[in-house]
Amino acid sequence: MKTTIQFGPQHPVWVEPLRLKLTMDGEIVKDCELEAGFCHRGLEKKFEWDYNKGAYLSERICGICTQHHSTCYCTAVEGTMGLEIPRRAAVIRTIMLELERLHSHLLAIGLTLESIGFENLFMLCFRNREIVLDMFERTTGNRVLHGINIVGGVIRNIGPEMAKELEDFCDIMEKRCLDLKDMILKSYTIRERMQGVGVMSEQLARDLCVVGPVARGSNVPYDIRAVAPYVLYNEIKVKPIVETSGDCWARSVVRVRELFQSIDIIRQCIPLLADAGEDIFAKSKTLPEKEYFTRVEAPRGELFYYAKGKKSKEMDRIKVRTSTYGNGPGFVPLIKGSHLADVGLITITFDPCIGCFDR
Amino acid sequence: MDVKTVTQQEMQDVARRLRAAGTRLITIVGYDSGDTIQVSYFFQPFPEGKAETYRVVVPKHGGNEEVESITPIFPAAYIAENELAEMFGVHVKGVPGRFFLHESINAPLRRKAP
Amino acid sequence: MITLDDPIIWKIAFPAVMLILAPIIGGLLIGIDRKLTARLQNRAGPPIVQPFYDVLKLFGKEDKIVNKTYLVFAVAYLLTVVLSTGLLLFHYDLLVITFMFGLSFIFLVLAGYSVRSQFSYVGSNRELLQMLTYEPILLLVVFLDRLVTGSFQIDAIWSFTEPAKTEPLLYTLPLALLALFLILPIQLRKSPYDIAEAHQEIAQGPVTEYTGKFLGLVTIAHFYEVFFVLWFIGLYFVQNWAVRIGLMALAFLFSIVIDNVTARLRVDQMIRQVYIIGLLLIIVNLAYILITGKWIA
Amino acid sequence: MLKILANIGKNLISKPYTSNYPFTPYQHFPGVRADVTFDGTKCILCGLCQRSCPAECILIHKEQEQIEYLNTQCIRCGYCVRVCPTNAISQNEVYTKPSRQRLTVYTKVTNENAPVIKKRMAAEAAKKAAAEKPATAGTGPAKPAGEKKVDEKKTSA
Repeated sequence: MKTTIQFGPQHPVWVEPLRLKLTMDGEIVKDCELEAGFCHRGLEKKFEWDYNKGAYLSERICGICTQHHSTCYCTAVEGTMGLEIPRRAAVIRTIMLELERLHSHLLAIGLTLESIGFENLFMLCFRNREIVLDMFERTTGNRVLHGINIVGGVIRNIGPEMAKELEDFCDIMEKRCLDLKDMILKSYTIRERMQGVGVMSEQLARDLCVVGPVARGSNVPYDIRAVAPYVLYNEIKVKPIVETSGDCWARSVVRVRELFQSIDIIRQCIPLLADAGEDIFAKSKTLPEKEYFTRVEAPRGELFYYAKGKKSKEMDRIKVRTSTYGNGPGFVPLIKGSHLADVGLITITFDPCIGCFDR
Repeated sequence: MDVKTVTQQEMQDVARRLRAAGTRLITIVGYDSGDTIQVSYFFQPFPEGKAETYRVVVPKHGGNEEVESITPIFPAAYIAENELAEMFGVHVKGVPGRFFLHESINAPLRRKAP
Repeated sequence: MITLDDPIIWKIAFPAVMLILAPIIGGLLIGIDRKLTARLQNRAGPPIVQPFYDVLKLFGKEDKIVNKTYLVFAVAYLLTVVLSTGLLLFHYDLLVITFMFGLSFIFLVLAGYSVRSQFSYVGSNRELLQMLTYEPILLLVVFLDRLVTGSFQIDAIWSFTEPAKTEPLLYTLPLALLALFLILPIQLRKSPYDIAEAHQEIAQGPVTEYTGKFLGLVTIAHFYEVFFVLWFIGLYFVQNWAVRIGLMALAFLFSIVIDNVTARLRVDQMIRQVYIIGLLLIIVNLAYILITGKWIA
Repeated sequence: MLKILANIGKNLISKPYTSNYPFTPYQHFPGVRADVTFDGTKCILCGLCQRSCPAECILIHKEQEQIEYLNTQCIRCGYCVRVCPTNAISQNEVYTKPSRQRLTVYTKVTNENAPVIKKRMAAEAAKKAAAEKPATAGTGPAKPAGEKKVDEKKTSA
């Protein structure tokens, strides 16, 4: 019996709308078709705007990696006008980026566990994530959309007291992440469900140019922090975390291991705050008719902004290429031939962000 | 940011050469400058190297512009080429040209010729 | 004058009262389950009577009727579950009870097939596979009961050797009880074997299209199911009420804890695990009965 | 598996992490960026905040000399606080409760240094002077200097 299943646009496993049209043979998926664009908001057109407002607009592209989006946008615009941001601003941006990677990865791990019906660890992940959000509220004043990046620097300083708090936070977080890692890596049922499921071979990963933990789970050590360093990653060397097997398990383990990498980077950044100057903001210049592009390693992978200015306050063209945009073509070959029970799991280990995908 | 401007035929050769060298495609960016449509291809050499940019300039003539597809060479270009086609109303050979937008919306980023 | 020792109390009055109380007990158990699960996940959780609030709310809702067959199957599902619970309480034939309980699952499966919803179809397929998984184990357990009691009648569990003091089933069939514990998550629809109602994969499985009153009926049927399954496990120690209720509570807690420490498995993994472990347990138990000569032909 | 069992045991005896939300409200940390308030005595009605607001939630009415702030449309980015030349805008730590109506806050500007008001006062003074010469006084009364009034515009369902 052949049936066609419309997996989405509304489906419990994804919060956001994406449609997979699955042709089934019993429990096995024979064919798969990807359809996107359910939340296309025309943001690239809207970006032809006052460049100062663009930083706030770019945060709204995605609710999870807001800091990465606005940092990437600001770096691109600063690049067109040849602006150098103060060192303190760069350190603060780096700390925020890594904090955000922490909370995004915890979210992704939690959702992965939820998609295989493990509600208990899902709750644990979200509880740990809550601590990171509290930290955000203390440092930036907002929980999710931080709004501290503007073209030329940041608007909130991290003082010595806050730096102390951040250090304490790192200790607590590391302990909790170690617990979480133990629980995930040693659970029999999670291994049973995730190992050998949705294998993306190294060749396929190179062909489709997938990014982020998806690529690193398939033995492709592609990390923008190492390949093309931005803000402070020239000083803080990052070694890409790589797993070889390429299945759902590998992708999740990459995320679990990157939690510790992020905590480590935050710890390295905090002492740099002490001897960075007090300046956190450089006055922006006029926008020349130039083009520039920047890339940032967002939690889901490489994030790309292309900016082109014209001789006015408004931007001429902004192109946003998000990480799910790069990973999107990877869904189809992996889902073909898998079980229906694994479709949600495979897609959620890509950590899809449809808001990013459609823009 | 240094850009090498090439013709469409040269672009195919460039893409083949880069593919053989193991280069990654970052994305394809379209830009409407009024009388031309500029298509920029961004590549990242892997495992290390500086990003390269190639640009194809397509003169506008009333919505019948044709761009050669590099999807057969780089499978990763599929979504980007579809988006290029639907956003700028150009015809990219070999891709359906609809991915994000509904059929009723036509080339929102295309500008009027000055 | 009817005294407590009068058989009429234990044969008619008590089962009748229990049959009326069954949905209330089942609902309370589900409420406790939700509260306890929430506490295990460090949440506050809903009040214990929340399942009743849910059902009351469902009965006040508007129905969206997909087709009439679907509704008939919902009622049939409820009735068969009530019937099997009643048969169990009134000490009927164990084999008939097992098949009647299986029949209720069949009605649920048919309900899933009767609507044109893909998730319902897949859910029904999985429900059927789950039934094929747990039904052989359950039947074999019933056969083992028959072997040691000499009859399929539930009454025989009390009185199979008339003059001597009866021996609890737990002493002769401990591994069969473990096999029942193994299929417990399937019957209670809990992780790791809640495959048919995996809402992350196929919405709600066969009951996806139910709304309003009929979803309420299905929920009430689930209350009965919980009661039935636990009562069935209680048969393993009927001699002492304290031990009997303790056994039921153990099974209940076991299902909750297992629900919280495991992920959901796939259908093929479920079939493999349940068949291999369940059959092994039953064969070992059978060998034990045969060797010790506890069996009655 | 054992680690998870230990964890759920620990969870069982510890206090629940979740709170009974509407009854025990969430306590924000100090320094949170919430609603924006306008100081009518400092504002000079330059309109810079209106032009720089990304959410377009500030409307400056120069004729009525008041600021219209669409509370429910505001994204609390704090950019207006940065751009204001006279520090008339401040961001407090209290969030508006969710509501079914659109909340609009009007602030009356009473700063006499504002160019618009200066011009009006000058015109009024000239008019008064012109009126006083031929006949008795009696021009338009001074506008009510209401500091701030909250108006709830009800959206029709």
